Amino acid sequence: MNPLLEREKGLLELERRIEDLRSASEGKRIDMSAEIASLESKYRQLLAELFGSLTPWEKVHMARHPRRPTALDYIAGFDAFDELHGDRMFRDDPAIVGGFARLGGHSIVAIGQQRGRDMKENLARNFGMSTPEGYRKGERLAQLAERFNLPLVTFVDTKGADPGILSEEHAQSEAIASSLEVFAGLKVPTLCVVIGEGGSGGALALAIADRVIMLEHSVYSVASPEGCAAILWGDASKADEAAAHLKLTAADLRGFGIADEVIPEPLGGAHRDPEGTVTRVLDRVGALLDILETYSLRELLDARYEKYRHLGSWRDAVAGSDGAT
Amino acid sequence: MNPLLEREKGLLELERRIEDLRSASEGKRIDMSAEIASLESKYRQLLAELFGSLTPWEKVHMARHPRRPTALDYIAGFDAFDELHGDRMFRDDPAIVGGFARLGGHSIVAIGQQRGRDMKENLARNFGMSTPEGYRKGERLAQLAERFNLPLVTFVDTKGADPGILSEEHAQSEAIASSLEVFAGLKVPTLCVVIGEGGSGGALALAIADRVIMLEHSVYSVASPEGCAAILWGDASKADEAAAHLKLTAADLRGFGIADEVIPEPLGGAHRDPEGTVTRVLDRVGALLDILETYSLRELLDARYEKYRHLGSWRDAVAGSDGAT
Amino acid sequence: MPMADWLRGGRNRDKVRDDAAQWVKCPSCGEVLYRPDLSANLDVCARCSHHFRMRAHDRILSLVDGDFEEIARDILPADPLAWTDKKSYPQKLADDAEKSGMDEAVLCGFGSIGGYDVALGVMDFHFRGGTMGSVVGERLTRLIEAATLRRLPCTIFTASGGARMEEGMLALMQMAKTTAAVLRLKASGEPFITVLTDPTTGGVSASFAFQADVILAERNAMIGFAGRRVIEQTIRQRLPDRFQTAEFLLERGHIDGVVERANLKPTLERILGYARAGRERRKRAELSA
Amino acid sequence: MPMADWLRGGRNRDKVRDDAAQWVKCPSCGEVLYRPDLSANLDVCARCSHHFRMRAHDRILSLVDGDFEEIARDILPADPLAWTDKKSYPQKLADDAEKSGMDEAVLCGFGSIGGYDVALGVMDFHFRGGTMGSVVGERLTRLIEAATLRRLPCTIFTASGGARMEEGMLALMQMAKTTAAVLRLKASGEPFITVLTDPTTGGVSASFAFQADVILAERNAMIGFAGRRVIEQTIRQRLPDRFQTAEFLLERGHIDGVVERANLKPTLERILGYARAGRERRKRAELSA
Ligand SMILES: [Zn+2]
Ligand SMILES: [Zn+2]
Repeated sequence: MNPLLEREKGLLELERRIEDLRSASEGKRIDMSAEIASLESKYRQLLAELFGSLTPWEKVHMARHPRRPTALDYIAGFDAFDELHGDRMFRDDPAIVGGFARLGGHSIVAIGQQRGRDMKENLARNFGMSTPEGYRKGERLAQLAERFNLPLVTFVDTKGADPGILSEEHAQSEAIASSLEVFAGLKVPTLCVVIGEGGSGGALALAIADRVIMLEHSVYSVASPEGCAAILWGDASKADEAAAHLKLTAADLRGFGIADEVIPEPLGGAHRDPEGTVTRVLDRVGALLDILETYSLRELLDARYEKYRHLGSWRDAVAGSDGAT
Repeated sequence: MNPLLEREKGLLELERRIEDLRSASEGKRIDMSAEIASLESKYRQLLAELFGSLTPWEKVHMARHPRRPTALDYIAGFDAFDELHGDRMFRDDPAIVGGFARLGGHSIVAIGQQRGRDMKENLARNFGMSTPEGYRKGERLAQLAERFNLPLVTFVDTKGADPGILSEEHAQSEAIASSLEVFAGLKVPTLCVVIGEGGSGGALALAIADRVIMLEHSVYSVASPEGCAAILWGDASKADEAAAHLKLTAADLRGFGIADEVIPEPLGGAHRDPEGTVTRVLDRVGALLDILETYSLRELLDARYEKYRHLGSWRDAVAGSDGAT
Repeated sequence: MPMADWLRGGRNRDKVRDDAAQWVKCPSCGEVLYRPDLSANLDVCARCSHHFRMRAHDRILSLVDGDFEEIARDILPADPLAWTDKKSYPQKLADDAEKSGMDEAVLCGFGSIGGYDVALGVMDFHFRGGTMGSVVGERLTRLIEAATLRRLPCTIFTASGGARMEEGMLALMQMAKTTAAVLRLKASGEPFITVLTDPTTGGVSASFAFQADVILAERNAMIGFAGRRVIEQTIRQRLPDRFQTAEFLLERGHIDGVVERANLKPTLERILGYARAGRERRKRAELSA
Repeated sequence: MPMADWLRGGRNRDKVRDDAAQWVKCPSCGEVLYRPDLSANLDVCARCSHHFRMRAHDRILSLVDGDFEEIARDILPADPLAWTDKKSYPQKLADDAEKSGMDEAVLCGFGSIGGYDVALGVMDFHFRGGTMGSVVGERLTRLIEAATLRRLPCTIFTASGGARMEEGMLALMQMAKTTAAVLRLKASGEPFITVLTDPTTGGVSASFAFQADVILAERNAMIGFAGRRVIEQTIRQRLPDRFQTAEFLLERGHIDGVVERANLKPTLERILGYARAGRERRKRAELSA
């Protein structure tokens, strides 16, 4: 279970008491405003204590919080959405959703990695872990954006690509590799929002974009902390340590130049104000689309190339200088 | 069983007797040349009687003859062949073979529909009936020809696309439709040889080409005669009648402008002289590649479009004239 | 062509139908339906939502805003193979024309849907089972070429038993011909949308039906390459009822969506809206270049 | 760089190996092999044909005709995350350099194979398990870009445990960087060929390894996205031995062919020959246009 749920119990208890007092004072016309104010102040204090500064590992849990808004929650915030399905060959992977959408004056194609909002949906959507069919569906929808000449917006939220037997048999490597190619060369503006967990190549498959934005408590990592700990130290329980090493927070990613900007979340996380978070994200998406539309396609493609071209860090033994980033 | 095999029994018997006489006369130095000549004359006479004029239904059997040269027999005649495999996703369909090849001065990509040369191979190759994975493999190899900027040569020999449950589940329609698109637009010279049976959309998937040549006794049909009889008359046993109706012989196809030329076969069919037939076909393929190489890509693509654009037959009620072909 | 004149073509056909019973039994739920009510409900059973096969004229009337500019209507079938079995091919054509009020298995033209100009082709299963011969191929090719020229999106409603046997290989070649035209449409940047209706099989499903950018299907439509009977004969067992239905294909990822007939027009309008937005982006880019 | 100088780099590395035992046991058949014999046989067991993991220098020497013009050799690893666990990342790098004679997990440069000029990148599992960090990504990107500029086909031998943890997201981004470069190579019309050697997984298999026009694999190489152990933990059962082998992938249609190491050079030469033929066709077309 997500450890943040335990930590939130005190908050929920306070919320309930405030709510009780409110309804009591309303119904009986007794003035309880002082008591309410006091509890509210306590609540804010507790919130700040609990969530004022999160460790990287706590951020991972925040990114995985079961009540955190998912791709479909953001998609529901669009002015219109017409879902499209399938890879045209084998399956309609429910871990990837997508379709045409409208956001203010922009008609776009949207693609999201969709985990479940409860256990049943998690099972149906394979916890947001795509099979090759899912990546091929995403690739097809990205190409559809190009065919319709519409910008592409993706929402990234996955622990990683599905590590099952069937996925290997259906060429998971090829599916991701091919998706990277399509996204790197797509002849329309592209924008990626990391809304939860950006897990490794399975996230990157939908995340090469002209602009990458991250929610404050989302994470984006070369491997899951558990996976990294298992690989390096043969001990997945050292995930907290790995999380600290991996530099996977939105602030880290902004520092590397991988994320172009970070969107703040309410204290305690996006799920404390889902509607507000969705609105804030979509407003920013709209504004960034406005900006991207001022560039020519040539400018976009050149800038996209240059952006990824310079990511990395190395020493140049001859020049004696350090490499990019 | 193929009824031609029955008919060939008398021929085989004569062949054996001629061979016996030959070895007898060689070994014992007795002159049997008169007897041999007489038998040979009888043989030629019988051959002409049996195969001098074939009905369309007999041609279908000739096209399906178990000893008729298959795609791999032609491919073996190339100066080099480097086989490539797979659709990059699911399977390496053995009903489609292909790879790089050299033929004289030409480096090419070759793709063939491969049925079995015996029951075991027939089972392994699904009697030459491709699954969607096979068409996707063919499509990939065609695109590889474009990537390497090499002409493409295909050998068509299939009863039709595989009609199984899995093929439907894996989107047989989409696989063929997509293959047609790729072949219609391929930016290299393309050449198709119908070497046996060209069955319906399953054949067409590899048969859109700048030049289509047919072996004299190959057939190419909108549906198998059995299928046509079943569809129209609910009785597959009337296949002979359907074959006569369908206009499926090489000569018919030449008449329609669908086949550009017809390569003669030895009396009695290609399998009476497989090496000679392969040589004749490949010589012609080489010569046609020489010709295709004199055109610019623009000319090729325009001509390819025009060729298929004008296939069909209709009345124009206003113009009062008949349509093309 | 003004819609009024064009409708008259429809009315002639209706007269043919007037002689038939005004009541029709739903093959799905058994409800007996009054034909005018059924027509008013887009040929959908009011009780169980069974989608009857729709006639091309009715389909077009249900979709386009005003006039429909029919093209290629003078392209009529010939008899290239001089085909005769129980009947001659020309006789089969004449009989179907009489029964269906169609002169071939497709109607093609230009109209607007919810204000969006579009090239529209509609196949009709009532004429020769919607089979594709030279006329279907030629009319659709002219439609697709005209869409390319006029820079309009193209939408085709499919309904087909496959290639038309009586035109032999010339029928098969219509797959190649339409494919070549689709390729040029796509190269021009115009979207291509198909709506697969019951049934869509064989040479039509294996060519333009599955070459579209967006592929929708009507609920419960039977869609596949090989016919159900062919497969059953091959595997010697009965297939499940859902096999090859639109819903089955959706799960398998073959199509973008399954749509109730009542939602088809608004769905198409929204997709054409996205297409127009994309075109406007292109125009802006061309202007600023 | 002249081959003689370059070999000296190799010899230094050999000295490191001199200290080790001159005998090595085949992990497949148990045969004890004399190292110089094993090297002469391209690191293939003479008894059972087991393919030992080959060092990048040896691979290049086994392929190129004469000189090898190494590029990007001055690009060396940094420590962007200031990573330390049991050891610091710089210490891990130094230790691996000492053991392997490599300064990073890939060698890149230009040479000719059977007379065909080619851009050649060779990964080496002996340095950090062939993991891809910034240097692997940067060197390969420079190679691919240079191939595009010089209009040469590009061949990459992969051997990788995936992305390098100690460089975090900067390592993951090398997948995007190399992809972008591959895309430009392809747009220029130059062929891209990969040879997957044991093992090829994770971020390397899911990027350039599977983006090639022609993908070959060495016999019995382990190739996959997820590691075998990860999958076994997920499904809680042992996988069959053949799972994720080159032969398994061939059956599944993922790769073009499986090649014995002894046949690799002639196979590559033939493919480069086809590439040259295609290039000559292009030149002729450009001349006559
Ligand atoms: Zn009903
Ligand atoms: Zn051994």
